Amino acid sequence: MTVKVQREDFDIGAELAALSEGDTQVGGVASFTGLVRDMGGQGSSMTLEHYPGMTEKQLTAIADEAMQRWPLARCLIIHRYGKLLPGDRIVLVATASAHREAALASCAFLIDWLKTKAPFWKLEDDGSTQNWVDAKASDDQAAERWQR
Amino acid sequence: MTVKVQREDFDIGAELAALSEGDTQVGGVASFTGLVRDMGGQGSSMTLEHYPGMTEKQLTAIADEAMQRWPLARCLIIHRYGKLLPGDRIVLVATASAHREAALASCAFLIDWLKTKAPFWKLEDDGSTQNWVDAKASDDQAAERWQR
Amino acid sequence: MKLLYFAWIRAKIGVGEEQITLPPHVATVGDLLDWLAARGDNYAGALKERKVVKVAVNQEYVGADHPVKTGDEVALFPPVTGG
Amino acid sequence: MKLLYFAWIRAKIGVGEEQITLPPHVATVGDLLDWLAARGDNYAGALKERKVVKVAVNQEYVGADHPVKTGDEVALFPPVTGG
Repeated sequence: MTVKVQREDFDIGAELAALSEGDTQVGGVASFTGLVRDMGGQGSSMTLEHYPGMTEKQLTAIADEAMQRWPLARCLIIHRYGKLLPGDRIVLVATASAHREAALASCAFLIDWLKTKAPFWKLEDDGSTQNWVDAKASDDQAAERWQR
Repeated sequence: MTVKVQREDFDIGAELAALSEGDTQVGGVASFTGLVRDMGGQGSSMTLEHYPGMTEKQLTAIADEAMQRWPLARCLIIHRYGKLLPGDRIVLVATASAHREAALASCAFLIDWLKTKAPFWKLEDDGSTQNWVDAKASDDQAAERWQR
Repeated sequence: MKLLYFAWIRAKIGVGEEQITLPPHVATVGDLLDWLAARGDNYAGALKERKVVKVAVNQEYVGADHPVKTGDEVALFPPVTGG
Repeated sequence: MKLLYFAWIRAKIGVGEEQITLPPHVATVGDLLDWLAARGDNYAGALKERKVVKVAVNQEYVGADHPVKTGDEVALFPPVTGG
């Protein structure tokens, strides 16, 4: 289980390869990469603020939960903070399992829970005005389906 | 939409980067990579046979179906054939969309449909005996949930 | 007509591909399987469990009632196990 | 007690972090929010919509009834929007 909170970009190919490296019982690796969408204006950007310390704790708790719910060999969350530009990677979640169902379901779980539990906040800048992104009701609903 | 049937390995990092390259409306990329699991014996391997021509047609039809069912920016299927060793990559499916739900659901759909519709057959060799892998009832069930 | 066999159906029949002259009474996929099964023990063995034999005509999945004609490419194979 | 503010709550209050001496009558998170809101227009504005203010005590999410004490790290922030 690996959790990284960092300003720098990451290498998806290397990260996904590491997730099955040396474990030939892994039959499938699922991943989700979140990217900054263009807000429309010239010179638009997104700045991610976070709560150092609590962020790592929450992401670790979310990854722990996934490891308990599904038979996973490994589990990875990388989340960036700081100023990002359209097309930049924000987050990578990935899971490795003997079975594809476990890998796919836990990957969806990780991103859904992360969106409602990890202390990150997005400040959008469309090139002229800045705007704190509102939490989405659809994200709460997506996370709710994992409640039990 | 890209479909590749090839003997060679592929570069996941480069393939996933290409899926959102130049399209800043993409907010998420989901992927699933299938790997050869160890069959237990010394020198075990898996050989994938396929039906050249029909394979490409079926994979293209499956990718088309995904593009019609979900609002996807791009969609990728790479499937290898020939002799593979434990830990080797077999298949990569990946989808890019403005929204994570569409990317995640369509990625699961692609691998489920591919498993029941694409003309590939696996011959397992545990180092001493060869065995054609049986189709799984669980794969048929997984594919059935996408029927409509 | 071009016939293609894959996986253990190929292994049991002993060849991967052959050209046949379609007999006049063979009009459907079902007729073709019956005719093939009578060609020898290797064919009979490969096609014994008829419900696990999948058929593609010109690279499209079809059922037993599907017509076959000279010039078609017909493939016989077990349930697929890719992915 | 160490107080931390994030996102638009930080922007409205005007600082990201401050040390306070906990008044004796402030026993819970709810008490703390009431006391903070009375400290000035910037605090009142930031904490106006009480139901969107999330609170973590020592980096764990808590509700309004949760106790607070000297030495705690208390963070106030809007609903999270990562991922």
